[in-house]
Amino acid sequence: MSFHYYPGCTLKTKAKDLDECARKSAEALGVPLIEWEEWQCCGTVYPQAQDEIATRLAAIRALDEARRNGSDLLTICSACHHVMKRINRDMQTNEDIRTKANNYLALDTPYTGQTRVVHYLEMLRDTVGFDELRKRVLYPLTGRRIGAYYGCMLLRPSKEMQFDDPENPSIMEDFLEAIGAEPVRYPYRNECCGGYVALEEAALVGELCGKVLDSARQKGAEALITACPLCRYNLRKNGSKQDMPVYYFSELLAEALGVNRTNTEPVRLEK
Amino acid sequence: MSPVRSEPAEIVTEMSGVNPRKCMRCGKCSATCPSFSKIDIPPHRFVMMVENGEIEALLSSQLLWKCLSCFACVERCPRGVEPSKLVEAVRLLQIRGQGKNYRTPDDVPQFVEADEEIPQQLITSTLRKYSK
Amino acid sequence: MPMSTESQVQANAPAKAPTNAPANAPANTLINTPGNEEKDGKAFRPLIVSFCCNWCSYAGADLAGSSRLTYPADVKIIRVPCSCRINPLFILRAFQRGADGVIVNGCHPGDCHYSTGNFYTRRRMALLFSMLDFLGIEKERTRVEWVSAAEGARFASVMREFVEQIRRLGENKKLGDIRCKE
Amino acid sequence: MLKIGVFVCWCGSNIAGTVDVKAVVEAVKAEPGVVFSTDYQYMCSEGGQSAIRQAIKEYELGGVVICACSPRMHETTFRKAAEAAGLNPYMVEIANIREHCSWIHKDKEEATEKAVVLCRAAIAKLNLNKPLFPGESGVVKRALVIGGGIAGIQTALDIADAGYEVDIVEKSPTIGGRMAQLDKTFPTLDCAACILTPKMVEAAAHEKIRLFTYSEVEEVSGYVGSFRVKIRQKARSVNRELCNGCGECIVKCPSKTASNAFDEGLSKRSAIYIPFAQAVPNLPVIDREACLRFQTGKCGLCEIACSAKAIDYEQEDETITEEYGAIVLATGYRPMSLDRYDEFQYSQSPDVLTSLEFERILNASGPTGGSLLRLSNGEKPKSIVFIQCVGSRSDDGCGKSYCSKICCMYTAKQAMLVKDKYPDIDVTVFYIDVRTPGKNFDEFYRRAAEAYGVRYVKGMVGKVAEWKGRLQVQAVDLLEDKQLLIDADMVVLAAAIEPDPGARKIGAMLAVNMDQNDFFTEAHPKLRPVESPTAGVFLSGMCQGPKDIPETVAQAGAAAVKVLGLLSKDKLVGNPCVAISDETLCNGCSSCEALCPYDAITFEEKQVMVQGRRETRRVAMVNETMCQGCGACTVACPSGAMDLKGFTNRQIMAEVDAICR
Repeated sequence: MSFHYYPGCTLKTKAKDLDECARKSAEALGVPLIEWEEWQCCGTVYPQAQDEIATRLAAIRALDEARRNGSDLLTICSACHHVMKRINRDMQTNEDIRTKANNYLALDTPYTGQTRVVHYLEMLRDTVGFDELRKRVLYPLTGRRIGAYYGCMLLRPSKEMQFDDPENPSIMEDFLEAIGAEPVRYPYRNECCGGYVALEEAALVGELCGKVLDSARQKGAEALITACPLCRYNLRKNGSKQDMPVYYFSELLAEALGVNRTNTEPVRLEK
Repeated sequence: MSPVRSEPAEIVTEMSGVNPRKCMRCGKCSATCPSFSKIDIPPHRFVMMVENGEIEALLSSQLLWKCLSCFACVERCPRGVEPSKLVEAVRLLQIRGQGKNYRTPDDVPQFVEADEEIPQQLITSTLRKYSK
Repeated sequence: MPMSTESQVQANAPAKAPTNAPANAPANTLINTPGNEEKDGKAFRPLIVSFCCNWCSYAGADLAGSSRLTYPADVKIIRVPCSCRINPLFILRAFQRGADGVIVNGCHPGDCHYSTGNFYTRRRMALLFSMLDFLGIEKERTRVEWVSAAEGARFASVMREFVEQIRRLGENKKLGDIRCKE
Repeated sequence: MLKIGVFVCWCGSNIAGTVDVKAVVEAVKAEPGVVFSTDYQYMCSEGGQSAIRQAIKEYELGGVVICACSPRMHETTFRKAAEAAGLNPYMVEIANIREHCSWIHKDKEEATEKAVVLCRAAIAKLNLNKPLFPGESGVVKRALVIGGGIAGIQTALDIADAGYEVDIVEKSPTIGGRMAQLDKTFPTLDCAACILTPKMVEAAAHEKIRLFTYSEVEEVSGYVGSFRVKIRQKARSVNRELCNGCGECIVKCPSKTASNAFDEGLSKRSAIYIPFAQAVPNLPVIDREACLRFQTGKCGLCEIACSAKAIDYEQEDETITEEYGAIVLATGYRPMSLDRYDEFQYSQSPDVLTSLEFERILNASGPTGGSLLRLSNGEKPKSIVFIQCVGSRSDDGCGKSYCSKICCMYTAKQAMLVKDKYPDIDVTVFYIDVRTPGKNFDEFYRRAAEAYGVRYVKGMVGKVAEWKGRLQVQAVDLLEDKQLLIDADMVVLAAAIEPDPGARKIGAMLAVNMDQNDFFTEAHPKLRPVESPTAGVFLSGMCQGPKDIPETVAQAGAAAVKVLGLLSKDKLVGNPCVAISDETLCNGCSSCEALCPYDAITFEEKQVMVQGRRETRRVAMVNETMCQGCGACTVACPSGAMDLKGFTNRQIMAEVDAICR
């Protein structure tokens, strides 16, 4: 089964690691990712107002393209996933938005939310299977105590995202276990890093990230993983004092599968 | 939309699709809000003020620019009120006005110069949230 | 409401959008509503027969009353012990005698006072409604709704909505038997 | 032609305010059969009823139409009035011009017009009415109570004290229910066990009461006055005749890791166990899931330990069938699962507890022996936070829409108990509203705040997080518009209550409806609060709605009174509105027999006169005691032979015609 791969803006620039590791790993796992040449930025934030139509269109184009190819849309970036999933749901359930968006796009067949939006982690869990993944791991991250940082976008609002338990998620922990690491659960893993307010309120973001990092450290994490470039930026920027490296989950996946470097020796990611 | 201009409070509830009357004043949104220390009007009061039609006062609220859209209030509200949608609607009401953008593309260079590690996502979301 | 979902789904399915339609055109605008024109200076008032089972919907209607929840006076209620007492012939008779809409109300599936009565109703009415088109009568003139004894508000809103639906459809001219007219 | 009288009620201004009653009286005078029509201020009053009686005699009426409130309200009243004047009570028809007309319409002209139509429909139907004569059936002088909590125990005791036999079916191994788990009770701080256990013992010792513990109702058939109930007594693996309750088996049992439900899973118990010290009956039970003997075949220590030779691994479930005249549902409640409220870290921190779990911690027989300790580290807490309304008053898709009613009071109680024993512990209660309607309730809550120094903060908690070995509670103070961060050692969540999930199956067996929250519905929310819509089935306790112990006990008594009223009768008058088959039309197809939910229809070979010729035919026969009058068969009958008395095809058609005139 192939996926219609939607990388999103940041994965092609500042978050190349997230993208490359994810692709190489997918290849190693035998999951073909087909990237649409003409994808556009999803808009990074979900337009919550019902009368915002134009800001939804880029996402709908990508969703429609996936439908044409008859495949599921695969996302990695938390923000992209959030936007795609919710706009897709709007197209399924909000008649007003659906009608207006379709009127505007004038597609051959109106788009009514037929595409399934799948996050890379969901693909690992449901298509590959964590048990299968465990078997494919060549360089398990044995002994590494790693905390998963979910942030907001993947989980909330849970009624729409349907990703995991919004208050006690486990998919990333299960993933960490599958690649041999020791997952560290800590209570602030689903609290906000400060997001886009980083430019306005550096102090607030520092405070919020500090709490996340401190909470993870208290529970014994030596590193964090995340799926969101913005979360990672915020955590890294405010985490230098904390001595807590923050990786993309795909980096660790690639490491475990042995596809991140040309040589086959596992490389300890530097702290 | 009808040609007759509705009351601002009506516009806000229509845009957001939120019924502020469902609020039972438990304050869980304010209890959970990560930006609480930086805002003048806490989310529960914001919802009440929409219900009371006090939109004018909300247009100048700091909450419009400090809300993180983290959806913690949406997720945890026991009444399904979705306060963040009301905040977004009022924010749009403000920035849709001429010359009311909080940030513009002209601000971008200064951000990028300050820190070249800034991910695209951050700039795009800032502009999406703060300008029209 | 298994009965009505089918027709609702159809109504909600986005028609192929005309490409020149303005982006802000209201969705699903109803064009040509024949019943809406005023007759003799008076707006069309439909005649609606509402069958209610004694245990749930009739009690629900009572609760709507004691809660003072209004719905149009066009609705006239007939009490039956169970919705499964409603012979499809009663419904046809009503249309024949000039009713513009007939609504059948029963307990929620699984909550029937007689355990299984409303399941029979559901099947019987599905058959009847599928035949109505054949008889030349819009099947939107009929409906099955489940209203419990605790759902006074729901009873009133279902009635309001149904009356509105029949108002839009206009007068039932198809099956009205002229011999039945005074 | 039937002579009909029409009586239009004003109901004070309830009807007369919106309906022109005089106009209705005039409008129906020309209807077929109407010989008399009048109006009256309150038809249901003695004056109104006597007016009906008088008119029946004076005008030799054969039937009356009362235009008044819902027949669910006063049909019986008017039928009795008519009967007193010598009329068959089923010659009364009600036109509901209050609930279905005057109360929902505002325009007087419109409402009057509708009232006339409704009245006409009733007249049209009445013209086709036939006098009906209900059958009679006997009453089995024994009641069944399903559920052995305080509600079930009290109902059973009240019935038994009046001299009737009662059986209690309880699914767990002991009676006592939730109340047995409690430490103290509000607002008096009585010890729950001290007031409950005497009642448990009394029930067990009562000569009129039989206990079926560790038992479940499996099947119910029959009807009011004679229900047949199949009860499955699950195998305890302990012979109840031989066991002397010494407890030696429990001491010797090597499997001690099963979750102890009595302690809400906070402690472990052995595979063979007695739920708690005062359990009734004081009889152990083997949990076969946990027992090594049953799981591996290799044990038998309890058998060796038992000097009474009471252990019986071969014991099997037993099924008993018993007859009852009345059934009381007392199936109780449980706290709802808080899986969906993990912002409070309930499933992630051992120091976050539900109130019922906390009750066990406070209890001397609980997992900590009554010492207030943190389950994470066994230390004494310095600060405890209570959060009210967790899952109650919700509209978020995972909680309950209702107020659970008891939480405000038990939270005040628990806060007070903590402060009473350990004044140095900081106790904070987060509330949205404090709801204390009840005798001495608000005083109790104020005492917690004033005399004991419990800190009440109006506002909700947004997040609880483990922080440096303690719990950080992030909350809001709504009166100060402040966000608070409180370091706590324990957090207690007042979880919403919900009806016991087993109630659904039992409700379905008895055709008792549940509301959208799975509470059983009453026959009337105000006037028949302890009767279910099914005749002969009554409601007691939490299964009907949230209530505290005094209310439960009061309702239990009320349910018992209703049962006694039923059991004291020798004969029950049935419902004459039952199906009837016209044997000359019946073609013997059996369509009706197949769908009758009560097996009330049978077929017989019978000599039938058809067009003057005698023929033997297979025809449907209706058992009038078993038929409940739903009418499903009437529609299924292809030849139109089946009809329903009181709601005949012609009567309903006449109503349709009258409305569509």
